[in-house]
Amino acid sequence: MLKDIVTPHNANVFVGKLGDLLERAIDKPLGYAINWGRIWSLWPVHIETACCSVEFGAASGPRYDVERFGIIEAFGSLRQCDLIVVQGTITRKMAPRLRLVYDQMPEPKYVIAMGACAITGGLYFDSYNVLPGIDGVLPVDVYVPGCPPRPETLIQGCMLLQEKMKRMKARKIV
Amino acid sequence: MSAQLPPGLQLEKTDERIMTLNVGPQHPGSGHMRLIVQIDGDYIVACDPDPGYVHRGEEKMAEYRNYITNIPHLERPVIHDSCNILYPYVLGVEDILGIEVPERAKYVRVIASELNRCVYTLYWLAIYGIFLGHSTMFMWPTGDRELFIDLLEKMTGARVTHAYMVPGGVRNDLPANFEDVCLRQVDYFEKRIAEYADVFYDNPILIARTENTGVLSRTDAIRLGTTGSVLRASGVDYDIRKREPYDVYDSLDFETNVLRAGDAYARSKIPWLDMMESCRIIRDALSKMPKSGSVRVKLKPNPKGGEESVYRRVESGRGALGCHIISRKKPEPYRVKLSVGSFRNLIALPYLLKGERLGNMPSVYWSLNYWPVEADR
Amino acid sequence: MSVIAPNFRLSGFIRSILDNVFWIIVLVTLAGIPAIQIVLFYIEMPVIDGELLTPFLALTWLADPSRVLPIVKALMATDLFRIAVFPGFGLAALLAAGTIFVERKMLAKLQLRVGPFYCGKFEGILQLAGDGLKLISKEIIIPAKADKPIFWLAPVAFVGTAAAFVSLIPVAPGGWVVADVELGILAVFAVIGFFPIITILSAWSANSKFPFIGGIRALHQMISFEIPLILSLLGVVMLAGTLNLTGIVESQDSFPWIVFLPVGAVVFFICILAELERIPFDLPEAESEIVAGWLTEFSGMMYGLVQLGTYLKLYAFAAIFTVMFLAGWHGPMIVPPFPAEIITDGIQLGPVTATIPGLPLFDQEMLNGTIWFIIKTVAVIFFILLPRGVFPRIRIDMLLSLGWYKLIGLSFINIFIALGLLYAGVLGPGGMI
Amino acid sequence: MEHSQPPADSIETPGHAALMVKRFPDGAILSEDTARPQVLVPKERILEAAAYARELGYDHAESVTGVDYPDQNEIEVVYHLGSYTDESLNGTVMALATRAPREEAPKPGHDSTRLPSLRGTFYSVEFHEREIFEMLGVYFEGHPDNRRLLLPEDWADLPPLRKDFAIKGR
Repeated sequence: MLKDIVTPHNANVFVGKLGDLLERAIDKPLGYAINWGRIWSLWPVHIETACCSVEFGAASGPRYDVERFGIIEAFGSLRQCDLIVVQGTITRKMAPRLRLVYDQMPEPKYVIAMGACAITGGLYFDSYNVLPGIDGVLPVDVYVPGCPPRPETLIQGCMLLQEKMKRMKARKIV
Repeated sequence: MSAQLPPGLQLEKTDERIMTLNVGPQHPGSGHMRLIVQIDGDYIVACDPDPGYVHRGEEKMAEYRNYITNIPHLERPVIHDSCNILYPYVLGVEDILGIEVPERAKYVRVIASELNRCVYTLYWLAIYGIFLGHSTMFMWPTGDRELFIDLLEKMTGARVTHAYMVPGGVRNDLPANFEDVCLRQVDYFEKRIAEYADVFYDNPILIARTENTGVLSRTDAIRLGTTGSVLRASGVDYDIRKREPYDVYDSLDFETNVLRAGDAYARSKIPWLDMMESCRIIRDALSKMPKSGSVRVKLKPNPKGGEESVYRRVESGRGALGCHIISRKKPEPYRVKLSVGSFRNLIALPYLLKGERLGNMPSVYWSLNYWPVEADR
Repeated sequence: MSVIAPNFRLSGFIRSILDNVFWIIVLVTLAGIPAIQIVLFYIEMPVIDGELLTPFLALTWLADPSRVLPIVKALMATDLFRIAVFPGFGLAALLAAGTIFVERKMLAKLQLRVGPFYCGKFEGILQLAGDGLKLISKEIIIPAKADKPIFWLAPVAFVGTAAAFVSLIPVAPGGWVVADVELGILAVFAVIGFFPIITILSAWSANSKFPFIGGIRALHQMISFEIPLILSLLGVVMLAGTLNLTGIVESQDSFPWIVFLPVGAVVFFICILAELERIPFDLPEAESEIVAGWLTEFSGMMYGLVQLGTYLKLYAFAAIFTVMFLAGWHGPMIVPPFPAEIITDGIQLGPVTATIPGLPLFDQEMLNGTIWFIIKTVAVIFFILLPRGVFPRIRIDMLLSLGWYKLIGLSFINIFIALGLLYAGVLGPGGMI
Repeated sequence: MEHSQPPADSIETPGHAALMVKRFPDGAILSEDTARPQVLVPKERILEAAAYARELGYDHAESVTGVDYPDQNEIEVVYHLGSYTDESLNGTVMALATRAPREEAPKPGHDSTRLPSLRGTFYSVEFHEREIFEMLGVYFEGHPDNRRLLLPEDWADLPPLRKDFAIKGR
């Protein structure tokens, strides 16, 4: 009788239940704290893809200063980054590299498509070397329209991303 | 056979002393291009630039659009120098269509292009600062750049992509009391630009680091066909604004800056000196400008050109910018070729980096006044 | 700010905390009380004021907080407190956290910006907490073909070494130091010697090109700057006549050594900048040349640990500068002596009596010494941070020639000055002053 | 054409286009404008013509344009030559054009669309000629690396600047 109850399968179920219990106890406040930390510490990858990088540079300048929101400009290695801002046109030559950069970033990671070219191809909708938007390459979180977007627009995009992150589950802890 | 393979697919050399580094396209010191750098210890033995990450086919697309709708397209390669990159195209189209531009429009064009040159140069300087690890020098020019962007926004209505130059003049007249605001900003900026010397150009570490690195001699500068600040830092006094004055540059009072050293420091100093000259030009043009008058000649809709081939050039922030337009009696140009300063200066990069230290790579690369998006077109 | 997510409420947060409290109570009843009984049965409890510490005694804390003082005092005398809290890790981590915040704000002000602003209600004061929480929860990527054990070990060893460095520093008079080593300076040099090894190990184990170049650069830089670093301190050691750090501080009771050995202080300061990889000597992490140098492959909390270690190291070096040249905790008395009645009766303002429970734990000299030590250390940290906004990065050949030719020569000059003072009988053991 | 006039002393120089054609009689003058002379030279003699242009004072190539003429079944390559050293050539840019045969089904590098490279005479054409090779499929004989420059590594279509390469939706 006891042998029937104590089986590896049941032990697994028991451990799983315990895990659920612990998760239920810890997930909410810890998840709140971790989400809060992620919101205020978006470090963008240093990758420029086209001319919107000019306005991205201006956004980290003194007048717009995205560091107020915890976004550091020009961060070194992509292994420590969370945010990839696709700054404009993605050409056929750049697309595989962009995906490679995305794949090398640690979870959790977020994507902002900045500028008309990154969203739909923009002015270059009929060019032979430009992708019509980056949806086929990366999963985009926030679209920031404009050609190029003003820095204010980019900041608003970042704030929208923060709003989105608040509602995300923080449990994806690796 | 290996010479026929594209750069990314070539087999690496098996020499164990040589290490191949891929600098870019994701690299804090590369921008939108890739440099395949081979190093032996700390020395660069070979460098193969691999541009084209922003090649968008502007020239092909220009063949499908008429002379006017090409304007917003052709400014996209250098959005922060958009007036200057449109300038040769607009001059060429005026040649083809045979338009005479009103006097006031010429002055307005000069002012817009000089303001835009400052915008471009300040952004370039900011990136040069960050490439040398000097974060203050990123922030200060980025902040001061907003002054000129404000002025241009007043003039044109757009922050960076102005599309202000059109065949026959400029798109709209100056706003009211523009002269006062412009003079005030320029006065402030001239005070401010002197402070850059304190923190950047007179900085002993900067001087020690960039002097005598990447030296381009006068003969080599001519042989490689470099242009703009690279050429003038090597001692060749060649500025298209002086040598082939377009619009009203021959009536304005300014100097060209020439340095003889030809190293990265001289190349970085020339644009800074040019900005001061730009301030002079703006002030002079504002005083000589006719106070009223038309700024735009009305064009026929969908104008057609004759059968001719025009090559016009201006001095942009990165040097000579030539535009070769071939027209074949159609509303669309048959062929538009932009011969851009960045692309011409790129040829000097493998030549200069050979034998340099790895630490000099960012400073030499960016001192060439290279904007990858423009070079790729 | 919360426009889109209305269901995101503080009340939910509080409810989840209450949820947790409930679970804690359940767990404590089920597991905690049996554990306490086992402890009471089998483990000998400490004797405080002639009384055995029993649960009854412990529960009297609730009734009379002043009874807790002897226990806290007993705790403060233990090694654990010293290692974890006051002269050791706690103080250092607190100062390091403050350093990071001040660095970002100061740099921003220098660059006409605002800096971190919205994180935390006041001036982005919680920015560091945000960064830390994010780094903890981030994925850790180990490169393929990396040497995994060494790659894992390197950040931990880095923080461990930095903490070992911190433990050697005397903070206040009366033996407030974790490890009062007789040959303190030699111990410091021995600990510093570990950093290049850890750096090159992590760089090599990552099996990647940019970390490798960064590691080699760090090795060059640290080794070539350790020699002037050691030599520049020799003058102080000669004049103080002891290798013990506490002894060196005590030898400066009338004047700091920087008065007589300014050359050594300058050399030591430059060597600190190089050892810490601060701008203008941040070659091993040079962003625009080699991505992030030897930190390129670190992700998540491994990077966080390295950063923590770096700032602990920064505090430790600044503290060593204070100890060697700025007379450590010596300074004019700024803390008034505590009157006995305040300690026993508390402050009486009309009908209200306020007791200050913390006061009896400290004595006056210790408090005064700590304040002076922290003021001086913070000043040194400020000067270490300042070049970041002013200088561009130096090049490796300039760096090596600076280390090998100029600084070693200057530190020998410093030694000669010290020797001259010693033999002239002005200073040193048995000197005039 | 409304070009700004070069300084007075350079006007005395006989038109460089005329000089060129005098030297190479099988060439053709496209424009005799003093500021922008344009000459067309057959591809067999382009090297000599470039050397002669160098003697005339032109020391660098500013721009190299490739133009496709499918109706004439030819591809034209225009070298815009300028001078930094010669003061009298201040505002002058000579366009030296040559033409290569064009193939309907191009195999870049392996067909008859070939031209001699001017890199030996004007070093600055190196990257320009690489660009023309990928954009129009003109193989430059004597060029040290006829490699791809701007297009993606896996580009297998027609060279994009040919007129029969149609872009999306046009």
